[in-house]
Amino acid sequence: MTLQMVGIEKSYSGFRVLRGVDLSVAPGEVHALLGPNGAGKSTLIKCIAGAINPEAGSIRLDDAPVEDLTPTRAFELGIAVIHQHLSLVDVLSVTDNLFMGHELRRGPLINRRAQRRVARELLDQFGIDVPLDAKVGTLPIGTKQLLEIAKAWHRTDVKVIVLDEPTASLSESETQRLFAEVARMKQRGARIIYTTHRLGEVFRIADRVTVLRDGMVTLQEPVASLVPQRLVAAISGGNEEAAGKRTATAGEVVLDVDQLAGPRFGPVSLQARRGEILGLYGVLGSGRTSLLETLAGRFRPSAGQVTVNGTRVAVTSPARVQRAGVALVPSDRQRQALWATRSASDNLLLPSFGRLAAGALRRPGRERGLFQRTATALDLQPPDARRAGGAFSGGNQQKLVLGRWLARIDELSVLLLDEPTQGVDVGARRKIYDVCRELTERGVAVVFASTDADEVAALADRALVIDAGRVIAELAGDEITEKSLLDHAHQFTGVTA
Amino acid sequence: GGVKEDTGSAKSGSCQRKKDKVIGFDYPLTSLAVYGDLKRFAEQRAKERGYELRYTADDENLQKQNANMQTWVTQQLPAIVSYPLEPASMEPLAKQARANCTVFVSYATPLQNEDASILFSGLESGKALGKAAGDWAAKHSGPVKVLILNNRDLAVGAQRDDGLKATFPGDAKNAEIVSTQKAGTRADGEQITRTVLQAHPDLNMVLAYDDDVAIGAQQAFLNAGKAADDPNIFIGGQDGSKEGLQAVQKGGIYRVSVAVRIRDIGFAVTDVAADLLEGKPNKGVNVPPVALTVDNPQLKDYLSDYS
Amino acid sequence: MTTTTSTTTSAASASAPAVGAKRDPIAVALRSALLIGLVVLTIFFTAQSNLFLTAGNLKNIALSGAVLMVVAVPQALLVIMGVVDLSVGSVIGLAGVVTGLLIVDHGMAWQLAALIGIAIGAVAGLVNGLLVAFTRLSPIIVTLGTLQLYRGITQFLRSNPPANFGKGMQLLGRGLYLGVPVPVWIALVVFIIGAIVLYGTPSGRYVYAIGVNKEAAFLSGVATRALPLIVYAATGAAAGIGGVLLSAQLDSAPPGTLGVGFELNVLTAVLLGGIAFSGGRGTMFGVLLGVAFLGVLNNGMTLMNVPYYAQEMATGAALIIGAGLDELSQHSQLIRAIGRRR
Amino acid sequence: MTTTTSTTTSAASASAPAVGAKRDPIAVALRSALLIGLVVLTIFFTAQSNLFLTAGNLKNIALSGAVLMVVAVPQALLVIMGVVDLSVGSVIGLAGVVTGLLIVDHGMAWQLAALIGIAIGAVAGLVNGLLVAFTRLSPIIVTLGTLQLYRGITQFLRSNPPANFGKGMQLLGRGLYLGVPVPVWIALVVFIIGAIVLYGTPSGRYVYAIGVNKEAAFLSGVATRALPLIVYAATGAAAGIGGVLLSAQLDSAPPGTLGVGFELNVLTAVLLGGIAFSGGRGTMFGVLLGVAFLGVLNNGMTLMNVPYYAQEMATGAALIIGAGLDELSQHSQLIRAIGRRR
Ligand SMILES: Nc1ncnc2c1ncn2[C@@H]1O[C@H](COP(=O)(O)OP(=O)(O)OP(=O)(O)O)[C@@H](O)[C@H]1O
Ligand SMILES: Nc1ncnc2c1ncn2[C@@H]1O[C@H](COP(=O)(O)OP(=O)(O)OP(=O)(O)O)[C@@H](O)[C@H]1O
Ligand SMILES: [Mg+2]
Ligand SMILES: [Mg+2]
Repeated sequence: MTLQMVGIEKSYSGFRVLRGVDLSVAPGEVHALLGPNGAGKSTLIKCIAGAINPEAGSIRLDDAPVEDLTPTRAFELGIAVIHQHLSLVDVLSVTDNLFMGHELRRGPLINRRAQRRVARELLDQFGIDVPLDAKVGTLPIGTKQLLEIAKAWHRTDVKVIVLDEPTASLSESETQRLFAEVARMKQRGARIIYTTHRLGEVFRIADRVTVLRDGMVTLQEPVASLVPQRLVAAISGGNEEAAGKRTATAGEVVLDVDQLAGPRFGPVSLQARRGEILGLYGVLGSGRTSLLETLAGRFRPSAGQVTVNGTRVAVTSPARVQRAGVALVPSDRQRQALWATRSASDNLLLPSFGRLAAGALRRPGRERGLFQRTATALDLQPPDARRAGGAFSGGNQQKLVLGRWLARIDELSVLLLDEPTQGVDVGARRKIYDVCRELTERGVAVVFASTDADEVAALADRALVIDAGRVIAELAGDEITEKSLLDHAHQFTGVTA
Repeated sequence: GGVKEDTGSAKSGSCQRKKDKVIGFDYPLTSLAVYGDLKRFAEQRAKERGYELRYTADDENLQKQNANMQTWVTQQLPAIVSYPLEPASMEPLAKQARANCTVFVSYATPLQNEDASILFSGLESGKALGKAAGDWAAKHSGPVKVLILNNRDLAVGAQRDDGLKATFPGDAKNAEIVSTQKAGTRADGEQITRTVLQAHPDLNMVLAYDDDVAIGAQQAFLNAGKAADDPNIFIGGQDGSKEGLQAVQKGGIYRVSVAVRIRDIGFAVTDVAADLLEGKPNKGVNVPPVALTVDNPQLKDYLSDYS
Repeated sequence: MTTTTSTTTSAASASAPAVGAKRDPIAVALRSALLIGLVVLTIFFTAQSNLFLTAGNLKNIALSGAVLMVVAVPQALLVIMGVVDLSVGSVIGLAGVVTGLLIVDHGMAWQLAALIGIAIGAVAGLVNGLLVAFTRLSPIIVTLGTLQLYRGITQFLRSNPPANFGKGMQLLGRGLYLGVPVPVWIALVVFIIGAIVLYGTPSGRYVYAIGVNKEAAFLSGVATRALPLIVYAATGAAAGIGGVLLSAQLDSAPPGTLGVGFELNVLTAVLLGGIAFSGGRGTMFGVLLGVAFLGVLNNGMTLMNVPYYAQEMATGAALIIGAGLDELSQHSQLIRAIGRRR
Repeated sequence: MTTTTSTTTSAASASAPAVGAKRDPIAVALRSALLIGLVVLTIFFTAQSNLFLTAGNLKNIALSGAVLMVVAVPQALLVIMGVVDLSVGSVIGLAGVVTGLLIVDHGMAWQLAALIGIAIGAVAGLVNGLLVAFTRLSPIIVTLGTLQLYRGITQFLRSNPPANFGKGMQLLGRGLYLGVPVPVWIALVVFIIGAIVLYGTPSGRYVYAIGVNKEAAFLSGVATRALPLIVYAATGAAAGIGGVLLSAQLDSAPPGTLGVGFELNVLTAVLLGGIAFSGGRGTMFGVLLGVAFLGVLNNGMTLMNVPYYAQEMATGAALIIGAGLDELSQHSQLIRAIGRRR
């Protein structure tokens, strides 16, 4: 009476992503599926969801073979999947999205009344505070993530629940609520597969762990018998380095933001110094993204001033702000940063092409040189300039986006990063932290926003807690701990941590 | 400096005409109802004389016609009969063709570079329609409200329109042109006439650039509930297409179609080219447009061509 | 806790309705600047010609727009799904000519002939749908191809127009029922069906889902191939109906010209009505507005006897302005505020 | 359009090598099934008519494709950027008629008149660009609007075609330089410029970046408004050149018909050449193939004396097959394997 997968294999254009994976999950078990970026976790999950068909191997549910799976068939079998990349439809309402593909009907028509009733209950269950008729496109990403989860929850006979990095954009309080729901489903005997890059969570909810590397199982054990170090080693392949130390010392102020206000935030005043890493911590929807994106020139501020290196900057467009030495690594990689079908070279060098060109013409030699240097500095895997951006794993995609500004470090004064390690594995995360440190050593001020208190504690030299679009607390040095951040952030939200 | 005129592939004077009995007939308005009949007559005569006819697919498109004619010129067809959508654009091609020893017969409009032409004057056709309409209006006691449906995008349409303007309304003092619109198809004719009928419920004359458009206009009157033989209504078309003539024959509101004898033209397409190929002198033909009304004895002859 | 949440929620929901919730026609009307543009246009033409706002002329406008509406409704669904059918003009021609030649050459009863014509339209649409759904070809190039293919077949079938279809077809084309032309009734029925499909059935939600994010729709279990296929077939059938109606109106079916260029009219009406060519956005009410706008513009200018070149200029300018107005109503705070106030 | 982003497509495109990497022309050729289709077509026509593969006929094909090429090159850049200009046919008409009437009615030197015509084309393109870049209007509806607007203006300027432009224009239209028609030389130059822009300059990278992900391009500092604006103006200028060349070739400029329907030819060539209407994908070599395919098809069928309805059917079918071949070459393992082997 389990979910069993045996010998699953899958290749993409000759590249073997899954090489015979075995996995079984018993009723009432939470099974953590771990592994570095590109290990094949999402691919395996897509096989269970019926989104793709494996080339070899078999899936059995309750001892019955499952063949020719499609998303609809999977749903009928009681397999609920929350995919890593959101499957919500922006222009439709919350209710429409919750029931997409499996509407409650009255004859051929949608039974809207019943749908609204069930939707209301679901939203309350997950504590999602949005109007049922709101268009999903207008909601913050964290809320979308919760909706995505609720969408899989609206039926009672779920036998298998698969969650592919559900907490990547959730804050602590939402994560707790999710875990409570997971525990409830566990009680009911569901088989739960759970993927995450936040290893702490594994010890909070998982019963067993499977680690994938390069499409093969490298570790499969009950959590009880596991120590964190072994887990990290299994995921990173053993070559894990210690976290870098804070080395650079803060210099003069390079970024001076004075009473800046914009969409959904402000007024905000803050300063960032040369060689300093400034962390912005807050709950979902606290306005960090809007603040960073406004600083980067995406929105026009409604009030306030921005001064970079002592000169006032008219925040009118990203190009303008970049000329002043301020650049952004946005939070939504797929939508705001990546050219999935273009080469790694294009992705990495796009802002540099103009500078590398001689007159109007490109200089391929120089481009290759810069690509190689940057790719090496970032440890891009594989360091193939011609590979399409979308074909890289999440962590390496993030390196491409970050590398875009690393390649222009000579002109860079301030680097803004929004959720820099979202969906990024342990190894890549470390690399990104290292690059941030390196940047500070070369005199750049780094400002990053994160929903992960751990991350802020690990990386920031100074931290600002943001709530409702304003700075509500400032912490420095040793004050920055996970606990202090959570305390400050939740003090005003009324949710007990 | 280095740019030279393109005289076609062969040097002038040194070419040799092919011996094949092939005539190219380039007719760009393939969607017109008369095209089928025209082709039939040309084919009939070609069969009698042992010739093969070739056709183009110009899609009423000037550039396509140009490209297709250029292809034929290069191909050195022994003879080409072409209906130029735009006369000036055909001149250089006709010149090249003749330099290539191709017999070039112009259709519908005279060219400078031609061996002969098959003419049925658009101007005269328009004039004849104008005159027939004017005569009817003069005999008509009440006021005559006129809708003109022209199509000046085509050279022949512009000629017909010019002709019409030259003779209409003329002396018919009771005729008033209430609307002039462009219409190229039967559907245009119906739609525009319907709307103008709304503005002028007393509209009682439509003069159309061709029979297709006029048939659309007639349909609009019928759709508006007018009697098929309402004595107060005059619809006139041009071409002498089968449907146009049949409509005239019914003796209803479709009172005139200015016709050229499609049979004569069809025969001429083959005959003029074939004569010239065979060395017989032929200056071409000029088929006169005739305004055919129900009581015109020629109507039956013209119609019999189609049976 | 639960109670407070839901109160705030419902309060908020009143001010930000979602697409699906926009069905209240008056709210939509108030939010639509294009509608205001249409009203202005109507007032202008009424001032220019006292014939404009008469029952007869309105009937005339409705009749002119009827076939456009019939085809625009399923086309709108296609465009919302992110695909398009450019072959509708040729399908109109094909269906009309087939119907006509069955009646005229084969002496078939007009009802049967019309049904066969419509069925052939559906088949033509199905072919489009198969080509689009089961290959990765661009819908534009596929239907540009069939646009020519179907026209060629039509002209191959008959070179002269079949004509004189008899009483039944005449009544179909221009008969009145309760004082309203039959084609207008048909257009109304098609419109209502379209609106029910789009707003009342799960398939309507899938249409949006496919248009916005086909991958997401697929993962949610939506039939991302079958649904476009069905709507293509429906579009073909609608074009078939259009072809039958048009040839009934003309009492003849010219193979070379029936429906030529119609695809552009349909596309114009649909886009003007605020349906995004990139898919995922649009309303049925918008389609209605688009069709009405074009009909009024055309009719008014003919009534005013505007010369054809000026008509072309005005149509072009009106298209851009109309689309601009529609865009405005999607984004302007002002107009949204007016919409909220009621 | 979002259609192409089906599940399977996004999967495949992720693993395909990036477009920019495909620059090696021989590799491109080998990977292109459309090229193979073109070769097959050529062999077929050569077998059918011994005239097909003669210097004179090849010259004809090139001449008939020259203007198409001139306009297709900048149009391809627009389509890769995710926008489009449907007004090119009318801009051709406008520029040709203006040039013609300046020569004929005002006795202007043809060189100056041609320059003014081209400049007017550029202005018309700039207007399109401004409307598209600075409003949120769909490029399709904007340029459908200007398609009519510009045609109306053209017909307002002159109702009868200006004609007989004299020796200079004649040589421009059909004169030979080194045995090759002047318009073909111009098309070649435009093609080379287009290829250099797309592959040799940073702007070429921006063109792709805007087409694939405009938001990401904007955030990375690309001028996401100015660049489309410039390419629109360039497209207008190219259509202006096309208008001048066409009227030179025709030695007349009929206001109602010059360039009518040209936008569809251009779009067909561009899409056939594998440029995705949804933007972000395509090559200059593909444009060349698309133009050549259409030219060969048309010419060969005329040589073979195919009846007009059969030509329409064949063109339609060939379009779909051609697009299918191109699609195949983008995705087929087989063809990729061949490409890799060398
Ligand atoms: N109601 C809204 N309407 C339009 N855009 C919004 C809305 N809410 C958020 N966004 C935008 O969506 C993106 C992501 O939203 P998100 O909630 O992450 O940002 P935020 O509100 O700044 O919260 P956080 O502090 O968690 O980053 C940002 O670009 C933000 O500007
Ligand atoms: N559609 C696809 N086409 C080609 N390659 C793909 C495709 N999807 C995934 N891959 C490749 O398959 C490998 C496994 O990807 P997968 O998304 O399963 O990894 P993952 O373990 O989920 O990584 P992450 O932790 O970043 O989510 C990666 O190398 C990825 O580049
Ligand atoms: Mg994954
Ligand atoms: Mg955020």
